[in-house]
Amino acid sequence: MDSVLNQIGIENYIFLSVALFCIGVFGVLYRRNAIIVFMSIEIMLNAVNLLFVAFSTYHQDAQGQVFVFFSMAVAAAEVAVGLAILVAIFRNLGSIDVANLKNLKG
Amino acid sequence: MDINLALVLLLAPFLGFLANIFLGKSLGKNISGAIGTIAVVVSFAMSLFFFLQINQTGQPISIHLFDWIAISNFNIEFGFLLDQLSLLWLLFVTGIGSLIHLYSISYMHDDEKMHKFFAYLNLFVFFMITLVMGSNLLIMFIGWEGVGLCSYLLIGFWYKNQNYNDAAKKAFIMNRIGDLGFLVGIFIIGFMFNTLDFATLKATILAGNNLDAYWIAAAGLALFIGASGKSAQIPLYTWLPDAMAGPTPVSALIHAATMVTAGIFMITRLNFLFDLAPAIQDIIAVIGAITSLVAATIGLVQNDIKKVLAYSTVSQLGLMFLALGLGAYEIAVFHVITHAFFKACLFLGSGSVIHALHHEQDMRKMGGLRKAMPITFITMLISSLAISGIFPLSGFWSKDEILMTAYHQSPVLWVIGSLASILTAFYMFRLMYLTFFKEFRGSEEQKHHLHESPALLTFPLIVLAILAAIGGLISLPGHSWLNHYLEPLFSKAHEAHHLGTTEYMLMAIATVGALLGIGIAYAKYIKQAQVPEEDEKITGFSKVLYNKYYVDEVYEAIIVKPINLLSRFFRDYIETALASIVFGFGKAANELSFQGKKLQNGSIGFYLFAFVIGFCAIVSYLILAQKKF
Amino acid sequence: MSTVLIIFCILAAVTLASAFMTIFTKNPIHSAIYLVICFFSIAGHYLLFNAQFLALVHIIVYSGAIMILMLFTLMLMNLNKEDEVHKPRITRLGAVVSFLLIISVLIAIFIQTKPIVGPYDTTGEDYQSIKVLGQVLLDQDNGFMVAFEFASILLLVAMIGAVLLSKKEKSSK
Amino acid sequence: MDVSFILIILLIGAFATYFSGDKLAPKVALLFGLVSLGFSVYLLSLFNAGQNIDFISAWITKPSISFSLKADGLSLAMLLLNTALTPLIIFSAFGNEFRNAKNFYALILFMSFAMAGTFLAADGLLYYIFWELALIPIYFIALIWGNGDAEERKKAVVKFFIYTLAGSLFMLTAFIYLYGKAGSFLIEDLYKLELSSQEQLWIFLAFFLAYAIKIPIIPFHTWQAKVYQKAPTVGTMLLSGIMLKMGLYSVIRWQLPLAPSAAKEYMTIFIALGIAGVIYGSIVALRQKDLKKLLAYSSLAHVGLIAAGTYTLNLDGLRGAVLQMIAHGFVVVGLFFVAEIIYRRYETREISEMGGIRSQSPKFTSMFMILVLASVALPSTFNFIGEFTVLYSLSQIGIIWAILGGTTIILGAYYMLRMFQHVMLGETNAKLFKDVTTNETIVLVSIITFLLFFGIYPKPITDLITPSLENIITIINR
Repeated sequence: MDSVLNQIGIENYIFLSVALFCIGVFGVLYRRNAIIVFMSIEIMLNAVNLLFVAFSTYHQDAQGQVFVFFSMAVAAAEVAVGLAILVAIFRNLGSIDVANLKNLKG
Repeated sequence: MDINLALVLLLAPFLGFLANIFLGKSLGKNISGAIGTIAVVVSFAMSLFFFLQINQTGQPISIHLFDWIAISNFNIEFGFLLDQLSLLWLLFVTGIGSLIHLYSISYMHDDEKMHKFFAYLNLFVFFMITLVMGSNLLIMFIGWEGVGLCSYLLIGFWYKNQNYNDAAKKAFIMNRIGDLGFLVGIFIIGFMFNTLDFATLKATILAGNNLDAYWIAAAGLALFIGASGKSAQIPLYTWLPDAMAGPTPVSALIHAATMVTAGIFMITRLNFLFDLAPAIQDIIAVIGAITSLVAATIGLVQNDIKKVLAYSTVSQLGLMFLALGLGAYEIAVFHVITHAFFKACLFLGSGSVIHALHHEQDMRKMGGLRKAMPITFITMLISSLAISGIFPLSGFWSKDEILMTAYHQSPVLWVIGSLASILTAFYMFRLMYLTFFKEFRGSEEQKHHLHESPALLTFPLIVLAILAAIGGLISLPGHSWLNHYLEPLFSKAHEAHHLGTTEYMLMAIATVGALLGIGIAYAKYIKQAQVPEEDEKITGFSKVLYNKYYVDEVYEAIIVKPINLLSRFFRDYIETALASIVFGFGKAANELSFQGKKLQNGSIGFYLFAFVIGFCAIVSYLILAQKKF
Repeated sequence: MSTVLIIFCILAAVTLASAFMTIFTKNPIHSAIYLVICFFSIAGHYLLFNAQFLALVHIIVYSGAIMILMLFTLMLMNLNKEDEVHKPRITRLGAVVSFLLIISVLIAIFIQTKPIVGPYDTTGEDYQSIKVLGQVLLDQDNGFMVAFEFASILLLVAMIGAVLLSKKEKSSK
Repeated sequence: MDVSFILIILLIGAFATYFSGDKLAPKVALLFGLVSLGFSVYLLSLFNAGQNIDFISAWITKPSISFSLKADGLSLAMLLLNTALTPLIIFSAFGNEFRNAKNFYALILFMSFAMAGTFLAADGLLYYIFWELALIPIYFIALIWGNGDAEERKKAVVKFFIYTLAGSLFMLTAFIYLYGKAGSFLIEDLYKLELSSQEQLWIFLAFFLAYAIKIPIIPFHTWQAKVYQKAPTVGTMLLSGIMLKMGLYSVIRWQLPLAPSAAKEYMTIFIALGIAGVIYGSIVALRQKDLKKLLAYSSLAHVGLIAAGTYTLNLDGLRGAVLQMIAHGFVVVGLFFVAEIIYRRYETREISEMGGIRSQSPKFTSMFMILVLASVALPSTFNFIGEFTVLYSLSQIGIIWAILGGTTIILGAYYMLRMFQHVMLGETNAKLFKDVTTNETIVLVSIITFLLFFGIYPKPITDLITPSLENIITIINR
């Protein structure tokens, strides 16, 4: 079977991941809604996952894909806990605006 | 055998000290006094033994105990040397010491801490013996500082009076100024000759290799500063009159007869060194002469009987230094000995008077004691005649020798010395007249209690008076046993004076001068029956004299005050400044952190932004630096 | 231009556009829906690589589990309104600046490393079937068995944590 | 048998004291102090018999750090100073009551442990660890059991802690640099390094900063007086009696041999700093109102002289410095104890509130007097030997140094006697002053006996330290 990479090229995947990742970063910085921030983080994670899979194919090695599984597991855990925290914050503060979370102030 | 006896000689007073300090209180006053006295008498006996031995053999005994201090290129031994000079000194230190101990038994009998007194006196004798017997400069220095310590302890014996304590402190510190000089001298000698041992030093110097005149002069000067501290020469003399705060036997023993002669001892010990530094010798002679005159002038107007004697001591010490400076070491030694006799006698006599008057020392409140205290009177009279230089008492011979030597070398010094001795005659007889003649001027109660002192007090007086009278026999001009005895010590043989017309003339002048001084005193205090005025009424130059030329005040103003001011300045300002520099670092760190704290504004967005920027910065740096990662 | 490339281009465009819309839509619910689209397109990429199993898992986990979680949270908080206040201009500027910076830096990195793009020769060996993946993942000797076990523990812990955190505190304050 | 046993004994002692409870703690601590003293004397006899008592064991391989303890004459002398003073200091505290006595005494032993380690360590990093370790107990001792206003005390103690720690950091940097050059922290390897004069200068300065703060040499002394004043007397004794000597010892052991050419080149500057400390300390001491502060400044003056002695780089200077370190260690412990005795009775350290004690307490007066005299280096006390040798070595560098340094003889006598006069003499004080108790007498008498005996016969100590100092001189002149 012919590899897709012969037709698409690994560079394209790299640029795609970079673009996706930067959109994630931008979202984290730009939005104040904590849930959107979360979504941005998910986008960043997926950008990396995508790259993993691309390189897995490139090297013809399953390990890259296996790693994506772990990454997903972690992401799932992260989202579960993170959202729980958000709920807790929302209960306490009545909002999930990250601009209001200034307890880190020294 | 010799070693053991020498150790007995050295340690007997120390054992006396230990016994008195630890057991004295429980033993009772008489026993404690007896222990103290016997300890010194034992030393005296040993000194006599060695003296007779060495007088026959002429062989110095040197004792080496163990190595004491190791210096890189030589060792300093803990050793002792018994030669002609040290034995002579030992004889009169322990001899006069015994008499004064005896005297103290009675004199201090009413003091509750008599055992302490004897302990200190014994300790003093111990250190004095160490000083004299030391075989090198550093052992001598142990004794040197030790006697200073005892002097401190004894001047401040009545420690409840802070003035006495001040006097004691002053004595110690002034002595220490001299001691620094001494130490510096030791250092110079040490690195010039690689030894501090007297015998080796003498051999090295006489061999005459590599002698740098400049450094020898420096060593001489430093040592002379040391000597002038201990022997109360200008400019370090002011402690001695203050030291009269101590009990009278102490003044007699330490501040007249023995300790203050340590400087003369040291210079005589190192005569071979000083012979090589003529410039320093000149300085010594000039300082000695000036001290002798200045002290004598101050003595003229003092009203405290002990102060008069104290200035007299300073003056006489000046004469001895004059002799040293002229290179006439044996004459200085001669005067030391005769001076020890008559000055000890005078002090003890004044002690007897003070004792009779219940601690009254002001001569204006004395008078007419002649009849009440005949023995004291006669012995003091003999001593006064001796110190004034009346033929044929001991002072005549020794003082005359000094003046004669001075005349041959420098008429100016001779004039100064003669003037000082005329003044001596005057103030001594002023003292005698005010104390013993005319009517008693004290209170009725004192008059009622006037009595001759007990035998324990008068016995030492009599002995000393006899010695003061005949002491001159040891060195009569032309036939001097002393010169012969001391000869092995000196590098340069001293030519004896021919007894020609000049010499007889000089003797006559001296005698006439002394008689003149006595005559003026007689005219003033017997004929005109003057009594010195109250303190406030003293005016003019005599006020300057009475206040000792304001030297103490000058020292206070130019040394003590500035140091204290400096101390306050350092304490209040420099310390704070230094501390605030250190604190400044802390403050700077604090300030930085305060500013830095503002970055931590708690906004997550800002943190992320900073994170992104930081990440980019690092990566850009790596890219720009062409690093592979 | 082969079919595959065209498919890739379309997929990439969808991915980027939906990701972009996720961030720029005011309504959080819309954001979530755009995100789902984004995830599906990424699954499409996976399929393009012939990684079917992964694509399936991806859809289940992301589009299924995670998105549902988010939507539930949104609804719980009743946030489906466009009431978000805009950030101050300086922050938005910062966001843009960092976006540009990081994109340029990342691209610079890839350019700098000069990847050697050789021919992608395929040996025809099976490396991404479920069987192979299962072996790599669960092989006892040189697989990721231990990590796999840990991942399960992690999930367990996360679950407990989430329950604990979102539980109503009864005796606080 | 080797030197590590000393450390083990002291460490076990610290723990045993901690677990023995408040009642027993002082006795247990004293017991362990005495055992360590006995053991170090035994080690000394082994050393003199020519046995090897070094302890070397690998510790960390990367970076290569070994647990290497070596004892030559110098180390042993300092170790003995430490183990001799520790029981004395512990015993001197028997007259006081302390909260949490077990912690207090355990900390003393722990500090003694750390200081012993500093004196013995032959590996740069090990040495550094012990050096810093010694700082921790004294910090707590001064902070918790100190006296005076708590806030002010905290300020002084924290300042001291940070100050010394900051200084030591430079030393650590120097060590790391040296490690980079030599690939080992072992002292022999470091001695073998051939550094350029530029490198030596920097290393010398880095060490100097650490030591100058610890010793302290002016102008790095500002922590001293306050901490001495605020710390409990036991802490002050530990600081001034032993800890200062750590700095001086380290100058001889580490600084000079590691950067000899820098030491030679800038010798006069450092001698001048030492001498300046002598004069400055003495002058400031003249007008102190607090007894402990006065003693602190006197200590500054004395260690200034010792430091000047070490920087002369000749055998006399080093030997005199070591002798004077030991002598000063004893005398300063004695003097601070005297201050404590007075404080126990009068509850004050203000000199102006004392006076007239002598007539009530003859024994105390005599012992105090002897200590004062030893402190002003009267010949026949041990201090004289050290001071004389140091001054002699200074005179070989230049007679003017000896004269300037010698002013300590005059100024020292001035402030000490002045203090003695105002504290002890004068009209009998209205407040009752009980003469010394047996415990207090034992402490003071042992100190005095030591000072007087070695003042007359210093040969054992001189013989002990001389070979190792000669060795160091050879290394310096390599």
